[in-house]
Amino acid sequence: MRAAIAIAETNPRLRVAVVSKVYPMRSHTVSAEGGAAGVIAADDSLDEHAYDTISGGDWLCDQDAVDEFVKEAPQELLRLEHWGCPWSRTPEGRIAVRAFGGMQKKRTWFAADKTGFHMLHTLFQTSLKYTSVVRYDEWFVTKLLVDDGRVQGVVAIELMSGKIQPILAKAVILCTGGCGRVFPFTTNASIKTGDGMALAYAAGAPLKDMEFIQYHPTGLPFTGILITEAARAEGGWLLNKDGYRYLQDYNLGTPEPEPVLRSMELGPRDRLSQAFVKEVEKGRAIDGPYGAVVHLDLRHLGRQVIDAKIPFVRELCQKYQNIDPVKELIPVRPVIHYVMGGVHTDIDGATPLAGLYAAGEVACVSINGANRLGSNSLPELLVFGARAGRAAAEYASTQTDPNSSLLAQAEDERRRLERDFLHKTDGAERLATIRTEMQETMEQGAGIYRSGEGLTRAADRLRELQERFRNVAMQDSSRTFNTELTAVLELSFMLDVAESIVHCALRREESRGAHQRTDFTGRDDERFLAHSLNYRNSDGSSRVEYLPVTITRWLPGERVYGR
Amino acid sequence: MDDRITLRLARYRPEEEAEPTFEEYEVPCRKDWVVLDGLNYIKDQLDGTLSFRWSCRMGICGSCGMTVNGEPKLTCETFLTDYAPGPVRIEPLQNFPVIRDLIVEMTDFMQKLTTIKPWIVRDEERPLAEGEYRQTPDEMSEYMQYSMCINCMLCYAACPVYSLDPKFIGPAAIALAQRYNLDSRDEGSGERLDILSQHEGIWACTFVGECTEVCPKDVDPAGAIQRYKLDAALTSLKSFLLPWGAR
Amino acid sequence: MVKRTLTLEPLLWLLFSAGGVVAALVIPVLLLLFGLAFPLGWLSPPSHAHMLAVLGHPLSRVTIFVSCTLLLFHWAHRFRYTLYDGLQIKHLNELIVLLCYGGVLVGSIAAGYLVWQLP
Amino acid sequence: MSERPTYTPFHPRWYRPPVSTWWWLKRPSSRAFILRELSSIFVAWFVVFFLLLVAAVGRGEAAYQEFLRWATNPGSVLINLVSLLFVVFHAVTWFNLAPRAMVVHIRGKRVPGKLIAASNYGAWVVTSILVAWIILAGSR
Ligand SMILES: Cc1cc2nc3c(=O)[nH]c(=O)nc-3n(C[C@H](O)[C@H](O)[C@H](O)COP(=O)(O)OP(=O)(O)OC[C@H]3O[C@@H](n4cnc5c(N)ncnc54)[C@H](O)[C@@H]3O)c2cc1C
Ligand code: SF4
Ligand code: F3S
Ligand code: FES
Repeated sequence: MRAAIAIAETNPRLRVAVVSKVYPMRSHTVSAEGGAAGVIAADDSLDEHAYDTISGGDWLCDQDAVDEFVKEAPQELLRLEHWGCPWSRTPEGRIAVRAFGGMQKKRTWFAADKTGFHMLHTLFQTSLKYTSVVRYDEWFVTKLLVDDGRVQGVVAIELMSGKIQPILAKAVILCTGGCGRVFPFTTNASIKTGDGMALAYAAGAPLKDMEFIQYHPTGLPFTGILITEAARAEGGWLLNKDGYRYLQDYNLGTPEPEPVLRSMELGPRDRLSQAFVKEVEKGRAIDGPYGAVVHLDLRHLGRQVIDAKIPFVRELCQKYQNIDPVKELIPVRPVIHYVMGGVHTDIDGATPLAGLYAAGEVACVSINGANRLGSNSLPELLVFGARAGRAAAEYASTQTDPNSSLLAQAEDERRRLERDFLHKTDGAERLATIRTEMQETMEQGAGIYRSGEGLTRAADRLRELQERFRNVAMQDSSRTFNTELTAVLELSFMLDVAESIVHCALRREESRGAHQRTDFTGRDDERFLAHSLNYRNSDGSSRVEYLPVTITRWLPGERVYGR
Repeated sequence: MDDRITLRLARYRPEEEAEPTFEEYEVPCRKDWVVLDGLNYIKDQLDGTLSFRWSCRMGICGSCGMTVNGEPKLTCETFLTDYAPGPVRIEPLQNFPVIRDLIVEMTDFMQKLTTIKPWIVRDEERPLAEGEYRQTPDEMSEYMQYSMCINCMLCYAACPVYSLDPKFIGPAAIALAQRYNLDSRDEGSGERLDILSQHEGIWACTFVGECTEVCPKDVDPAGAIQRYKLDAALTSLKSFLLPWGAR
Repeated sequence: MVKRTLTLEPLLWLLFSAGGVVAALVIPVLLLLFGLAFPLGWLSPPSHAHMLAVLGHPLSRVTIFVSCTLLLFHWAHRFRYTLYDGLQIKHLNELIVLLCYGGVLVGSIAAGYLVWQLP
Repeated sequence: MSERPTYTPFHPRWYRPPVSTWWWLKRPSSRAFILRELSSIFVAWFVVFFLLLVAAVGRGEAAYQEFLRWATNPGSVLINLVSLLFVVFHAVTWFNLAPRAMVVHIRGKRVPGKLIAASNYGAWVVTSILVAWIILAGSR
């Protein structure tokens, strides 16, 4: 959405098509709770934000990108304020900021604990103002059209009617979000199936740093609903079975009654999730009906703080877990939350493939490195969405109209979809079974801790699942809102993305940020201070290359928290 | 733990039938399963052709609204056990055309939403360099409630006026107009009033109050509309009495 | 500047609301007294002279006239929408409007005449 | 100018369920709504009844006594009883809903809805007592 507005503002004569498989205000950004980071407080500085981001990302961030990011983030957040976003305020009416995991200063802008919701609705509603933005709501993109070495449009299914149609364009920006759904237990919505990554990969653009998958330390068991980091920022504690704040055993500082920045519960997400696994191994977690959990304790905050600062947390607990955090402990466990990697782009959102841009979670500009800090993702969407929009607008203004040979390509794609899925009568594999097996494979092989052996096994299983996918059975041949068709396409995207994750993880023989190998426990800056780039070869196999990290000011150091 | 419950689902396959029919499925009824889990179980295990919308399954994206035993509900926060021993009747949202099975057509709302100008209208935009607009928490609380709308359409499904007259702009759109009207940063209330004071706008609402009843986010559209009526009536009274006055 | 479309709807709604307030505030007690308490002998009714004095006071005359008119507006507005919604007969709009607001007119004139002729 | 964002012009066969005339019987809350709307009829009846009273008073002692006698017939008592119930229902819903339409600020602070409703009820009691007192002052 941010990109679309940027284009409309840069060049009102360009026509913008916003294609989304759900109504835009249903996109997953709507779920983001905690907040968006941008330097505004008087005692804060851009350098500190940059440093936190880089060290949080275990020095895998491109520092030029981070610099640009921290500089533009407050601007973008402010622009959103001018568009009406209801940021929470101080009593004097200025923007209020809160603490967030891994940040040394309070710099996270928030709109109670529905930040993403308010941001998305503000963006969406503001975009209605621009007449040059044409929306294709509930259109599902199945393929990028590439001709002459540049991307010139997409093929999409209009879900309501089942029409399969090309949408030609001088430039395409992917903003399709993450791929949490390749794992069984995730905070991500059902729409986050890595479509954009798979589309770009299939079209020949490389995927970057796919092995870095973030677990969020506090998800509700079973549903995977996220309890925002803000709950800890406001002073929540993590307790094990003995009611002990176990994080103090993992080099994360000493317990204080008040929350201390970059310490204990406000440490970075990768460390907290890893501590959980160790705690389970020591047998100090609590057994629940859906596996081991620890407790999040908010009781000491009192009803007033909870209702004023994190009302949504209370609402979610009451609605989905039948628990009132004012009086009770909340069972939580780590849950797949975010993918740091994505389509490789430069600082303007451009991919190596001409005409293709990407922004948001689907992209990897590389500001998140090996571990994203909470509340950096929302401003990332804004900053790089806007940049990609501007860059794409400029590019598009210089291009000629898409050539007609693309129509033949689109026609092929339509035939493929009809032959392989819509009119398919044979096939024996159940769609849901393959999906479940893929998710289990990923959790076992590419979870919080990984090993070469486990990853190899996972890679084999995925290969096998790809084979079985060919034999999937289709029951629904209707054209009208065929959700089985979208589910099967999403599964095919997810299988590709899953393979990419496993391949990259297998190659990276070190432990860094969210990628922890039991067989290579240390960080290896000699060999792996580099981004992995996963390409698809013309024969369909995949190849991983490495690209050095851009380092401008901060040399890699040790990540220290709690001191 | 593994009790079972029967779901009676409205099915509509536009290519084959002229009217919806009902089909029954039996699904596990677990303590922490919501209606949506039941539907997904059917789609994954029993019948892949069943179509419905969902996404976040945490009550924030607004896509999973359906009619459960006659009441409009978000199915991701409606527990199966509350309906035990069943059967549970699940239909698409009322008052909308049905596209297929449990999916309704809602472009009507999307168009209405655009007409009420749900964005900040300023005579003069403030440059970014001048920083934020000041807005105290009290000023903010004026409109906050109305900004919580997730566009789930439950209120439209519940509103009798909308069912009788689809031209009625409807609760959520009016509440959103109010959200911007009451925002101290906005200067567009005059423009919006012209749209909303048409007959299909606020005056068509008879304050049934159902919309507020069913709203999962406590937006209170009924209150918003009432408030709007009062403001609008006074404004137009003023301009009636002093036609040459302001504007 | 945009010209404000002038409709009667806001005015009617204000009259309806005012009538609603009057209805809520005074009808219950009056009905209780004249409709039930006096006829059923719970209380003894006031003398004619007193009633004449109460009703004949210039202030009461105005109040009664205004109240009756507002009440009728309240009725007309609600009844009109009840007919629209309950019976789905919006297409008879003209007839309904005639019936409702005609009723208001007749009723107000009657009320005006009656308070006027009070000795 | 380019056209407004348009939606797909393609219309598959949609199904629009008909609305029954008796929709308001289906749900308890809509039944309550219809009852509230119907109270308006009784408001109208009250106006008629009250004007009859005024007319009777205007025509003199005899007519007034005649009116009082007429009011004791069971039909009129019944109508008045029903009317009373409806109007009280109207009053209660009206007062409860009022705070939603009226937002009152006193010194920049928003007055809580409960307080507004309470003051409405207060006003109700006061007017009722006042009216009753004026009328009953003359009863023997
Ligand atoms: C529960 C939760 C809480 C979070 N909290 C925070 C937080 O506090 N702070 C923070 O900074 N970050 C947070 N995040 C992360 C952040 O919300 C996400 O990274 C971000 O919203 C991703 O946005 P996006 O625009 O890239 O993608 P999305 O918002 O997911 O949008 C993707 C869009 O692409 C469309 N699309 C996808 N595939 C296709 C296709 N094949 N065809 C057509 N359209 C398609 C979708 O319909 C959708 O509109 C949170 C995430 C979650 C899950
Ligand atoms: S007002 Fe409430 S019921 Fe209506 S769409 Fe918004 S959230 Fe849903
Ligand atoms: S239900 Fe409908 S009539 Fe008005 S109060 Fe709500 S919009
Ligand atoms: S699935 Fe998002 S609101 Fe229910």
